[in-house]
Amino acid sequence: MAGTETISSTFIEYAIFIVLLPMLAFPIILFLGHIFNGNQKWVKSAKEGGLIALPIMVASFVLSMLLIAEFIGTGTGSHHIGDWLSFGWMSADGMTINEKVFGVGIYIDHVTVMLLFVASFLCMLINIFSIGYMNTDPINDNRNHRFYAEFVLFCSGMLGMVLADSFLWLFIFWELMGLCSYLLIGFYYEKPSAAYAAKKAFLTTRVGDVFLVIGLVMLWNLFDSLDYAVVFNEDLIAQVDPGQLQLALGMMFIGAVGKSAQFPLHVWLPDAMEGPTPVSALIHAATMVNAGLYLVARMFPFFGAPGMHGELVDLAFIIAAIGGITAVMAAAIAFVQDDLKKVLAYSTMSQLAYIFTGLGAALWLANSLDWHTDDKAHAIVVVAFGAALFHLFNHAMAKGMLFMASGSVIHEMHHAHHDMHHHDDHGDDHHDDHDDDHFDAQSMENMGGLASKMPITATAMLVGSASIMGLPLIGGFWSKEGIIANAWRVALEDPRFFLPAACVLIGAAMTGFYMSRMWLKTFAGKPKTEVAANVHENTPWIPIPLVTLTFVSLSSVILAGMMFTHWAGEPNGGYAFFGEKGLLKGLIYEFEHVFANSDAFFFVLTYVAIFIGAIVGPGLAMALYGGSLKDGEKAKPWMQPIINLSSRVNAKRGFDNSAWANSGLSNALKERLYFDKWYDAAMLKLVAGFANVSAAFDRKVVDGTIKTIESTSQKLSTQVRRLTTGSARDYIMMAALGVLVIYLLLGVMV
Amino acid sequence: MNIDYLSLLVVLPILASIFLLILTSRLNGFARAKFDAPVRMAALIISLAMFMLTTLMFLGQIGDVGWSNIAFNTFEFQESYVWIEQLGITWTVGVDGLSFPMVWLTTLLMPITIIATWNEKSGATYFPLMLMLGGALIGVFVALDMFMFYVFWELTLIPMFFMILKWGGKDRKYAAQKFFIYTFTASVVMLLGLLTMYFLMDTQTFNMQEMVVQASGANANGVWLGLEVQKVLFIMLMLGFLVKLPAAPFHTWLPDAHVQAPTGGSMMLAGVMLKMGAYGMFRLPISLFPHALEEFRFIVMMIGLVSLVWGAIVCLGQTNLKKMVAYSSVSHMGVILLGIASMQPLGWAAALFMMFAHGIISPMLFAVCGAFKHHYHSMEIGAMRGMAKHSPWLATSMMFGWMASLGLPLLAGFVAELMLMVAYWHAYGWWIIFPGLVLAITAAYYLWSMQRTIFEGGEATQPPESLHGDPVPDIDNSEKIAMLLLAAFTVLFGIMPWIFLDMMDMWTRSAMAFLGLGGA
Amino acid sequence: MSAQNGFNSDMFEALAPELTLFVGLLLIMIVPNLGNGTFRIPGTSIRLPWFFGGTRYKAVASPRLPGLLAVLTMAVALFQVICYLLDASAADGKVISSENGIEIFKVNMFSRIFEAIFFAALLLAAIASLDRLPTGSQKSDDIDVLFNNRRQADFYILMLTSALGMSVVALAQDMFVLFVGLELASFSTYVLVAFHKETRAGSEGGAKYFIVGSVASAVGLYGLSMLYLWAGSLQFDVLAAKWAADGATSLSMMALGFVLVGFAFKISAAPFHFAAPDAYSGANSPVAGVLATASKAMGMLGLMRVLLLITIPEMDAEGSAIWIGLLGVLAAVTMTWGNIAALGSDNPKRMLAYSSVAHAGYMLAALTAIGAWNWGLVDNAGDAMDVVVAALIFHMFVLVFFKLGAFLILGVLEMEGGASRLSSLAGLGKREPLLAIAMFLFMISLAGVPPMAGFLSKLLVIMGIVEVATGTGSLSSIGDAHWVWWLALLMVINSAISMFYYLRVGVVMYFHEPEEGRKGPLASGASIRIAIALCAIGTVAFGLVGGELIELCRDAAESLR
Amino acid sequence: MIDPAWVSVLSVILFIIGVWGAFTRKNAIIVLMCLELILNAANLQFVAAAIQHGDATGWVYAIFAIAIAASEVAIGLAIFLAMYGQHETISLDDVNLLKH
Repeated sequence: MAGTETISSTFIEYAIFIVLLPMLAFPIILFLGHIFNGNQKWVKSAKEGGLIALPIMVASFVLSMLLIAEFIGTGTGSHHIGDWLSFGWMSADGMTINEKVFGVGIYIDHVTVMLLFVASFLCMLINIFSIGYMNTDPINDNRNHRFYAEFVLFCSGMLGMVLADSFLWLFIFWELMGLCSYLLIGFYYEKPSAAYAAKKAFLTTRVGDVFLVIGLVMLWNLFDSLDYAVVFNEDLIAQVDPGQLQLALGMMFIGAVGKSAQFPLHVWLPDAMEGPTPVSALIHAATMVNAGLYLVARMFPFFGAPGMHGELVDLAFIIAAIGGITAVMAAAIAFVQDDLKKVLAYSTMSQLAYIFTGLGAALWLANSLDWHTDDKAHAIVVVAFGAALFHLFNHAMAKGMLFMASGSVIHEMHHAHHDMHHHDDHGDDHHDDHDDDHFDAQSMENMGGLASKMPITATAMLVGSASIMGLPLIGGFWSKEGIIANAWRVALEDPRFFLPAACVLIGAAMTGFYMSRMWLKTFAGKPKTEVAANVHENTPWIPIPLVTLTFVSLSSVILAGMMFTHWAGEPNGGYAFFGEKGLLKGLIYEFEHVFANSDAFFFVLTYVAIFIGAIVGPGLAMALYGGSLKDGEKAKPWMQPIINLSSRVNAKRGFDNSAWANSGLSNALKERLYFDKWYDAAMLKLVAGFANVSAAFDRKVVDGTIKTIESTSQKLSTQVRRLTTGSARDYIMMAALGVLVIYLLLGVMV
Repeated sequence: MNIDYLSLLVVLPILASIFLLILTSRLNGFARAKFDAPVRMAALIISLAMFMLTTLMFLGQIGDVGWSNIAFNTFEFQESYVWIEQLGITWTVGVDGLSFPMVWLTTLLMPITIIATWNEKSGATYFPLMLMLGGALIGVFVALDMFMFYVFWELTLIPMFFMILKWGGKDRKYAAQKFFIYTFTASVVMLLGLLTMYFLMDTQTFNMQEMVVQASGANANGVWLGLEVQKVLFIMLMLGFLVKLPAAPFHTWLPDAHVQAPTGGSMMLAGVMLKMGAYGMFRLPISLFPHALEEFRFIVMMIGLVSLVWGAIVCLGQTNLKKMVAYSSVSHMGVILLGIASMQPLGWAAALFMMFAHGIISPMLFAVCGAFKHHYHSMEIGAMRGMAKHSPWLATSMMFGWMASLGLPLLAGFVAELMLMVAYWHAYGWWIIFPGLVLAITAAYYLWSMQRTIFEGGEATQPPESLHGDPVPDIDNSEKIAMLLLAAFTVLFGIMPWIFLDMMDMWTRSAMAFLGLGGA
Repeated sequence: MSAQNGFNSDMFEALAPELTLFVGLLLIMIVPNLGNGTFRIPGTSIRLPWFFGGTRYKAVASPRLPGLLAVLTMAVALFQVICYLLDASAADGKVISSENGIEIFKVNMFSRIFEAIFFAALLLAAIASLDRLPTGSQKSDDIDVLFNNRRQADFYILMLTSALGMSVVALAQDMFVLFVGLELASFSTYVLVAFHKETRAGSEGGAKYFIVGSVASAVGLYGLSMLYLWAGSLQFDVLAAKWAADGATSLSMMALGFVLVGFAFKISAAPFHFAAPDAYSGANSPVAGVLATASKAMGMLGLMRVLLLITIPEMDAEGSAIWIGLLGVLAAVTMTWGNIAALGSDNPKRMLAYSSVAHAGYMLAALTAIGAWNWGLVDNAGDAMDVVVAALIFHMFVLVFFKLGAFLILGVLEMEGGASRLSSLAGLGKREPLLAIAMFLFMISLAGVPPMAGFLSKLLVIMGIVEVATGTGSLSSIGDAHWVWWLALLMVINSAISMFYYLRVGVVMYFHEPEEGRKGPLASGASIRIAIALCAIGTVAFGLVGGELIELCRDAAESLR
Repeated sequence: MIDPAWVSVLSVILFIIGVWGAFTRKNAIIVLMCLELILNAANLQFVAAAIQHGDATGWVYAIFAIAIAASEVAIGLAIFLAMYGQHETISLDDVNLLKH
């Protein structure tokens, strides 16, 4: 896109406060928490900082919305706040020294706007959820202020990353998020598993970050700047070496792989569930993992520049292929997980992989189609890019909701368990007491039949799952279809893309299966434990975000009708909401486009995808895990048919999958395909081993050399002093020898 | 009235320290202990006064200097007195963009170190030594006379030697000697180089400013003193500075010195003393022998790279907290060499800023180590777990320090690392993999150590046996103040690096131009 | 420069310090013996009081008296020398010759500044010794007290005679006169070393020092006789003229070699140094300190006279001195040997003895550089020579303070019961902080750490060597510098090695716990502490503001030529 | 009158005997005697040279040297006596308490 005009605006001037408010709230909450810790007023009225964080997040959200409202449809804008670093740079010929600058500023375009909404909206909702979730759990007493402080810092990191006007500041906030994820995952620091998970998350993403830095440095070297306004300049892009650029972007992509938990740097994400559930929601939906996607989406102008035409397809393929591999792998692992949150974690991984595939396809298209002049190609590129971004949006909303819902389930399970334990104090069943100590509130094996007891949660979970699965018309359906279609579109042109294309198609079925499995195991069937039978849904605050997000997910169809994909994908931002067609026409256009595609291939493809994603996958899950509720209990009317259907499928088509469940493949999946094991082994055996050897080498050889010199000279000293025998005769003899030497030397001189 | 502030900064603490030492040296036992508190207070007041002085100088309240416009080889607050006339030795002081940040840093660290080690035993001797160390360090940075430079260079050893010897750990005897002998050995070789250079000059002078003028005049049209001579002298001078830095393979004195040194000693050692090496490199060999630097740039780079990578890997193999931090210093100092070898103003500025940033961050690391040792009576990683629960302040400080050291953005260290990476890629391309690798390794060892100290320690693990069942203490107020101050400055210079970076940048830019260096 | 023949008042004026010494010597011999003794006129029973012998007068019976007299004498002599130095200029000089024109003494800045070194060292040692020897009750008929009193007198008499001998060496213009002075000083020191003959170590050290020293000086005398055979005179200027005319002949070279041996023993250059550690550890500490400073300066003075006045090539002549290679090797071996040997030595006195050997090596290195002074025929060759000689003089001057000071500290410990192990020093930092600080200052000064005088002296020596080695100042590589540059390198490396054992003393003082039975402050001894304080002040002061002294040394060096 | 050169030769022989004796003999007294030999060799040399050069100072030197030798013997004997008193031997090899 050619140049960025700076649009004078009111709100962009204040946009910095979207970031600064939560950032400043961090020390304030920490400080107040330190002072008032344990104070009843602090606990009750301020919710240990939760009610300080909330207005801040609301303010951020409101500011964001004002900014968004102003920028929707008006293209891009930037606001340079100032120079951060200015430094001398020697020209290549060594003759002159130029001044270069790293600046600070705000940059707004369609991608920013979308991510800004996702982040600020979800952060606000999660904040509300946290007040319900964190403050009612006694384990968090007296340390919730730490949670809220780190939470706001995390949010400010994400918001800052989105708003940054250069890759440098993107990276800076990116790292800030890394820190906060570390702190929050390790929130229960006393648990060794949490400590381990926190370290793992930080380290794994750090590996990616290293490459990101290298990529940024390479990029800087190509453009002498990291400002979007400069590096997105098509004239400048045309002048750089495509090979170099591809390498730089590839390096940056590795950073994204780490942050978004893609193969092979995905290992940290499931373990990150060690943090409190709001943190999981935050990491998986609102912030952290989206950062990687955002980074790749930010690369679009490079791929789309005419000067790079056809030069960067390899990288586009790699992005898509990584996505494809991860999509299938994560989905497969999700098959066998019993932990509610772990299923969601792998689901996140898998869905992010979809988005990567979609982005890869979009980037491929942008790079190889002549879309600047050809309108049809333009539309294809825009829709492809938009579809990926739309899936990001849908996934974020759905996954945020799912995590909060799962949090709700876990929370209530916990409470139920706690209550029972408490009431049974005078009972005589000591055996149960013992078992209860090891009660796992997150395991789906302990749940079942919760649909009737937790209607709001179950509904939210249902809608979220449907959105993730891409059930027609709900949430992710629109975007997922687009991603699959675009992957295949590219595959027709570039045979390498058959890999990711096939992966995402298979992945659709797998998604259908594991999401259905999760819902059914949790909410359908009979309660598997006493605890599950006694669950109630009565924690305040929690339903607010659940309900909100349910509606957001359900209203995805409206967004689709508002041409979200076109708007989000249009790089020049000229495509306004309602701008072209209006809602109704837009809806019709979308429906037509999806369900009645004029191209036969895509027509078939759509229905294949719908079939396997909405029928095969869920069907299998129902056959295995379906079941009716406990007698006399009824779920809400919109859930009851599903439960009934599942029990019927289960009764008719149920089969014994124990052979599968005990197979080597299943075990491998339970072991997460041994990645963690291998990585740990590599760290422990190879790296730590090498480090220990090095430390020993440093001590024994490097330092030892010095010590040897010292001890040798001590020995030498003893030898030399031994010549002083104590006998005067020897002294005279030595002197006589000395005389001889003197004469010898004098003789030599003469 | 014209006051020579720089000389004051040097002479005041040294004289005060000698006065206090002699005052209390006749006292024994109990009578001496009574002097601890007043002496400590006196030391604090003097160091705070010095800090005020340098800060006012920086703010323009004293002297009204345009700090970010000081060109290479021009000096502010320059004063000169004849010292030993017969040898042409003068007492000449002055500061520029290279030395002023270090002077300021020294005056900043002195009160902080005194506060952090407020309860150090035998304070009547300890705090005067701290003052003497500070004065000598400032002397190194402000000296513009080669002789004076060398005198203060060596003078810094003496207080530090005693600090390690008297207040150090179990193996302090060995460490103190090693520290002294290593540095001394390197510096005498450097001295011979300096003297040889002195006699090869056309107009013999000990004045560094005149030396640079002379050298650059000759270097512009050819090679001052001839390339072969320049190379030999470059090596001799660099040897002294590399050992001080320290660079591999001369680094092994550092872990010993650090592990055994008392907290205050470690803080000053890591904070300022190591920087003397880097400072010296810029002030002498680089300013005088740019041609030799160009010849040796790859070797300098390799030494830096080996220090960087090797230091980091060895860190990973340490079980002793302080040793780990010490090796991390080795690793970070390698960055400075990489910056120098990049031959970019940016790289040099990165090196300078690294000196400065590490000068703020590493004292915090050592303050944390000191507090760890002080409270848990052990330095082993894993001896104390769950610090977050038992000693939240210490845990927070530790995490902050560790994060700052591993280069977290918006903290001072990041700026230097970022700038370095940019310059380094430009100069050496794919070698950047190694510094990149080190970023990851650094994170690995810091996180690994935090996992075993801050985290864990639930009900299953108990406080360390060394506490004999006493309740686990948190750091005391003086330590808290010191940590807070260091953290605040780390954040300040992370967010607003330009405060000192501007003058460093100006220095490196004009230095590059002045020395006629350039070309990738 | 004025010549002076025969005895007259001018000569007395010129030799005032020496006469002071002589008078002092007589006083020490007479005054303690004043008493109510009578003289019986032979053949009669008339006894005339002659105030000598018998029961000593109370006023003179004090055992301290000889010491105080010696100190006074030495102080006056030193004062006279310093007055001369401050008044005179390099051009001044007074030759005292016999009536047939043979020059005997020459009084100029060069000789006077060496006298200042000798007197300063001996004065400090004398002050330090005031409390050392047992001073019992004042009862004059007690035979032991009387004996001790006598021994007091003997000790200081020997000190004064050695001072006298040394000044003769400094003044001598004739090789034989120089030799006589040397022997006078040597004999005194032999006896001083063996002064504690009641101890095994004292007698043994004295015997060894005597036997090796006298063999060396006998060989030196033989060298002189050969020199005389060659030249027909032992006057320096005659010898120099003969050397310039004939160049080196086998006879003269042979003679030169023997003469060198005599002096090499005095400065304890390897391999003639073996007796030195034994002597130092046998002798009491102030005496050992004198051996390591004044006696060594005397040897160095002789070497400089021989090598620089007789055998040095003219300024405009090609080539280096004939002995440059010899001295270079000797210097390298001596400094390295001394340092290596000192490295593992556990006896602080022996350690200091070996360090003194190393210092001899440094000085020899400087002398070596002078041999190359006209290298490259540079304009400033004369300057270069002056600079190196001045550096040497400065070095020997300040060495008095910190080397003697170190020995004196050991002397304090000796009074407590021995200082033969490093551990005797243990805990000094706690027991006597000021003494420990002083010792530490002496040690780092010996090692050459600024801002101590030892640093400045080492710096001057290295500067001198480097100045000679770099010659005209334009080299295409360091390899083109004169090879004495490498001696400078060896010297700095040796400094680094030496750091190890000097530092160990500091470590022992501040780190280790005191030995059994050594608790609390040391035995009192005000005078030795005063001497130590003077040494410490000198060590620091000349390091910080040595400029005036350097100026003086320069003038002295100039007056040598 | 004999050629002074022969005196020199004698002096050299005496010198060699003296030096040889000084480092081969253990007995301190004998070493002292060898020392005297060396000094006497020097005296002879002085005298011979004085004759050769026709210069009287050589004689003076010789007389001085004799005086020196005498005092040297006196001092030496005194010191050896003291040594014998402590060590009960005058063998130079056996007096080796101080070494290394």
